[in-house]
Amino acid sequence: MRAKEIAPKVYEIDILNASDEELKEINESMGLALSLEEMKKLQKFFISLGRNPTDIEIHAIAQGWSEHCSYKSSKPVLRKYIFGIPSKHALIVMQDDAGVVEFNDEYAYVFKIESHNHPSAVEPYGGAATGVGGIIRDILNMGAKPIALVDPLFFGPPDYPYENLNPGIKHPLYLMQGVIAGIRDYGNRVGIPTIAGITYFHEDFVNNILVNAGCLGIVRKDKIVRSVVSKAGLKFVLMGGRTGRDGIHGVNFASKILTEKSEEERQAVQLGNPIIKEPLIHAILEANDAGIIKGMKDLGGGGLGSVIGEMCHAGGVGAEVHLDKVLLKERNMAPWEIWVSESQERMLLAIEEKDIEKIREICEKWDIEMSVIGQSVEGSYLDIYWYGEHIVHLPLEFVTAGVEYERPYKIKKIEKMQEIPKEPNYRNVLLSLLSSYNIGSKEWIIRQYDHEVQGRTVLKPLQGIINYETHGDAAIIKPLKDSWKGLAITTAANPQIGKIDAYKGALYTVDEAIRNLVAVGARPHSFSDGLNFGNPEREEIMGEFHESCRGLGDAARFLGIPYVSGNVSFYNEAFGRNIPPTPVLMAVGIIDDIRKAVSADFKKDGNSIYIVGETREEMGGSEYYKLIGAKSTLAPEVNLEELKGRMEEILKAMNKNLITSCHDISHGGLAVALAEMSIGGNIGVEIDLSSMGFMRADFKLFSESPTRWVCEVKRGKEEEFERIVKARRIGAVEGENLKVRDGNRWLFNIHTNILRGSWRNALRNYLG
Amino acid sequence: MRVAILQIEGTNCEEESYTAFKELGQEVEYLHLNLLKKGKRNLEDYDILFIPGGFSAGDYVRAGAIFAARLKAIAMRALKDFVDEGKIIIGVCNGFQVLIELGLLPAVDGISEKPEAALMTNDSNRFECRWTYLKKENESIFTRDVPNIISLPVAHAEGKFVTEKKTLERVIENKQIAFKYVKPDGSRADYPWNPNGSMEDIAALTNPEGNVLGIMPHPERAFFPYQHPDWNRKERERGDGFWIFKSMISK
Amino acid sequence: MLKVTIIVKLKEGVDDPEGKTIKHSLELLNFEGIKEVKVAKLYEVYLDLPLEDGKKEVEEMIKKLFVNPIIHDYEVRVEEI
Amino acid sequence: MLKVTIIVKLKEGVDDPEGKTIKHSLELLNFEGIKEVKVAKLYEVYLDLPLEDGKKEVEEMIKKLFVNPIIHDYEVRVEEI
Ligand SMILES: Nc1ncnc2c1ncn2[C@@H]1O[C@H](COP(=O)(O)OP(=O)(O)O)[C@@H](O)[C@H]1O
Ligand SMILES: [Mg+2]
Repeated sequence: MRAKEIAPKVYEIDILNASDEELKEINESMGLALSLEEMKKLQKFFISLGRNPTDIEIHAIAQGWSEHCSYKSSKPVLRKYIFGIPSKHALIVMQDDAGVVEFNDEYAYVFKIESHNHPSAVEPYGGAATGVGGIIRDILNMGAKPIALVDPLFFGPPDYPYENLNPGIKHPLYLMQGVIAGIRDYGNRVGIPTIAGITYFHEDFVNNILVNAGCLGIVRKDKIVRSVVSKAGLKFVLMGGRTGRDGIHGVNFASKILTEKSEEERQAVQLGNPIIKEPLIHAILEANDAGIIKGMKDLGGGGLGSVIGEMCHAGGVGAEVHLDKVLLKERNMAPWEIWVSESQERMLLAIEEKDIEKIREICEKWDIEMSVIGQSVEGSYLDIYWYGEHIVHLPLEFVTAGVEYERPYKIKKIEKMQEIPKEPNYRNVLLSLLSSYNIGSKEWIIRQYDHEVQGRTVLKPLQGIINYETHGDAAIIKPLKDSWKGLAITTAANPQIGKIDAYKGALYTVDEAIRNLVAVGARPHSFSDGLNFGNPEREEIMGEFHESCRGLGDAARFLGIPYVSGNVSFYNEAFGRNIPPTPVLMAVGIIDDIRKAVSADFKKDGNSIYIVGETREEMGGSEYYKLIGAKSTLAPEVNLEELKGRMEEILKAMNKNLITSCHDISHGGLAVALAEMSIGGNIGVEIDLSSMGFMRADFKLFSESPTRWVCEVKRGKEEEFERIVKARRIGAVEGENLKVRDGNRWLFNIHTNILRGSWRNALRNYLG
Repeated sequence: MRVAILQIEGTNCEEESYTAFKELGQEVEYLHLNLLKKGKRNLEDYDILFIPGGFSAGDYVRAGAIFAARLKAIAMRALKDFVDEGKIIIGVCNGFQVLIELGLLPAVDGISEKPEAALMTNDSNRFECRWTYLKKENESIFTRDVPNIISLPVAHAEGKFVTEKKTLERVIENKQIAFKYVKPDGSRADYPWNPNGSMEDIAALTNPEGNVLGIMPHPERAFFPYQHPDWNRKERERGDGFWIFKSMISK
Repeated sequence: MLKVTIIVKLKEGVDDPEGKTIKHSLELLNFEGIKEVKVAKLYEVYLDLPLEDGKKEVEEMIKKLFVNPIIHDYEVRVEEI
Repeated sequence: MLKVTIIVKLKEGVDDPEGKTIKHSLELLNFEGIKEVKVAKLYEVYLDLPLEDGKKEVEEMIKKLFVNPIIHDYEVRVEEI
């Protein structure tokens, strides 16, 4: 690489005369993560300008073109399926850092889910904490107060043998404990309740864990801030943490495959500092209340470069930046490092000159550092200065518009087959399922997160009698003191069904999100999609991506529920293995009156038990088949008409206060749902499966067919319930045991304490 | 009454606490430590000092230690006067930790130079977010309107009250225990009913004079009935925490 | 320049839940022969002060911040570097 | 009986929010001349194993539980007591 120093720590790179080989070498040695095609495009551009670029110019462009920033592989697919689902409530959709949806006349809620997979695989504690920090900033920069967090997590099995680990790969238990500690210490310290999530274990995630984090905030509509600078003369104020070498090339790291060497990519792992973030949240909200923020964006992937570029480009103005004004953690940083650094806890505000004093005052009160680093200008150019030297002069369009690919894809053919196992010992199967790590109690995790802070959590993640609680389907937040209206929040994913059939897996995921929201009495309102996939340069992975997006799109469009924000994480590949397609949904529902919320624990002797929805012999991806080692590629099939129908019916019955508890049927099927409801209410039920029709009892009990719920209906209200909801009565609440028969044949009879014991031991066996 | 809710970086239950006093019609404001430090506000202008929960300064070193050290450096004199005048100080969770570190609690022989007790890591070694039952042990201005058994949530990693034997004896003798963790029927608690392994199941303490309270569970998170997890099983006019706030402000 | 090393331990007789948890985790990992695990915190403070002033200041720091005498013992070492 | 002392520190260049917060707090308490504060953890593991076995086991423990080489440096000392 030929380079010459033209200003302190700024080099002009000779690319005009570079051969393909040299272009590759430049890409390699500068760590740009661009393809040769892209390098050539870059070269052509500078040939047209008739000059060589500076190193910082090349970095700025590479950053803008990274998969992470430009969505170059995913955009065309997202546009086709995910974007543009019409909705009356959605206010800002897929434009800024988070989606904004109407809550009531005066307020809107803001939310998004995002991935932080690779950094967490390398450094679980810091990686996960940073993921949480990043998603909080996305909410904050819309001017919203963050009020809830969620954390869908995917690991290898906790009992995975150490000997089988690939070099450089850490054990699932180590990763899980680190990730959870990172989320706990960050979320708790900034005072935002973590109220829902997923903890899923499977061999498919041994080499490549998934750490997703979502955040929801609330904002008065007139206080929404856009990530746009639409006027010249506004000052850029950089506040919060200082800029350092941590996190340089994080976005490129996210778009690479994990290898043995990934351990060395420490620089790409940023570290969050909640004790800067917490006052930063206060300060930003105070400044927003004072009405002085004219545009704002957080510094996440891509650092200053993508923030200033995108904000100004979106608003049709140019930018002038003085990098020597940026407060640094360490001296001797080169300008390009400052420009692309992804150091945490930083926000960029666009402020009128006259308000600079005001923002200074606020920062002083909260002990936060800030500096003015530039301003918006007329025109469409990015100009960067370094101690007076002019080191970047580029059209913003070229830097931020990025590139797009229609990557080739191949959709896999599925051979349908299903083994039919011998009839099992029902008691043993149920207890084994309850104590399996994907079904058993997640209390060990949930209680380490402060899910009560802010006092808004009116339906908790753990539900039932105090210290006997079971898993709930969704948590409910009451965002405003003077309104009974609430937001239900849940997350859903099902990688095993997706692995069989990405399309059906996506439908199933939407179905599960809807089920969870409806189970607590909330009307599904909007989604954020976190799309975790393998290497998009492989046709079959791109095929999975297409199919997943098609499924997500079909389901949501049919139901009229928009995706308002989301995130794509590709390159979840390690040691030649790709993760299964794992679209994760963060779903939000509205409940008009939180006093009508329904929890999952059985309430009262004598109440009737109903099953809503159709049970079918489709065992593909089920926990039961996994337990007994039987094979099936019959993935559960979602019927969207049925989903919509049952949803409306249940919500109607809940509104009439007919239902005293409700739980969706998911992992482990009907038997597990009943057991969980008994555990939380510390009360038994007697069930007869015969009304479910003619089918093997193990399928009735353990099938994971979609669109199903168990409802407990108030004694005496059965008729009214049956008039509203299409359902079958299968039994009643009574005694202390879970008793199940199929007609005359008793299948099992287990005391709630024994159920609870098995269920609670699932993680305890590994964690103590 | 004029209530100050103290803040530094990392305190994060101030909004709920603010709401509680506001609902009861009190004059309440946030008071950032920096404002005290710069002399922009004075403690003597308030009747109640509320030290909220959270993770002051990240709870680094030890929960509450940094907050306490800074408060001591800035306002120890004023704090002493505040207590001596019989004004009210209440510390919740992290605030309780701060009061212990400051020597304002248990203060068996008056405010102590060095801490006389500690709130240390829970026996489970984990952060515990769960609901507890509390039994009122002694009457004070913080408990006069409070029913005998209430339930409040805890959310802490360091809440196990420990002290030396003789201090504990004095605490009991002085009737300083405000609340103990109990089982729902009021009987002696074991884990998880006592979520941290606290000596004598102590959940809340006052000073001997009864005008300083430290409490690990969060009354401000149970101010309204629907903040309770069992609101769909048990009807309440008010959240159980309401009564602690009510007690403090009734003359 | 002074390098101050402060080790803060739990007093003999004070329960150490973190140590216990680590012991348990190690046992779950099939390690053998573990009698006890104790955990302490180690702070390194770098001071640009003459030795005598530094020592005095460190005493103060320990008293004001690092140690709660009810549960902690500590060791401190001040060295010139 | 073996006494194993493991000190786990953050590597040079890795951010240490705790150390930074403590430094800032000490400054607010008017302590002077503080250049830097670092925080480390010290573990004492007592093992009932012969020296050689103990040493091998400790290496494993460090790898599996105590240290993430990406961000940590460590020191270890094994002594017979
Ligand atoms: N990592 C996590 N963080 C927070 N909550 C979690 C986490 N994992 C699971 N949960 C909670 O545990 C409960 C059960 O989760 P899960 O078994 O996935 O639900 P479902 O019964 O809908 O399949 C839910 O309330 C969920 O939010
Ligand atoms: Mg569910």
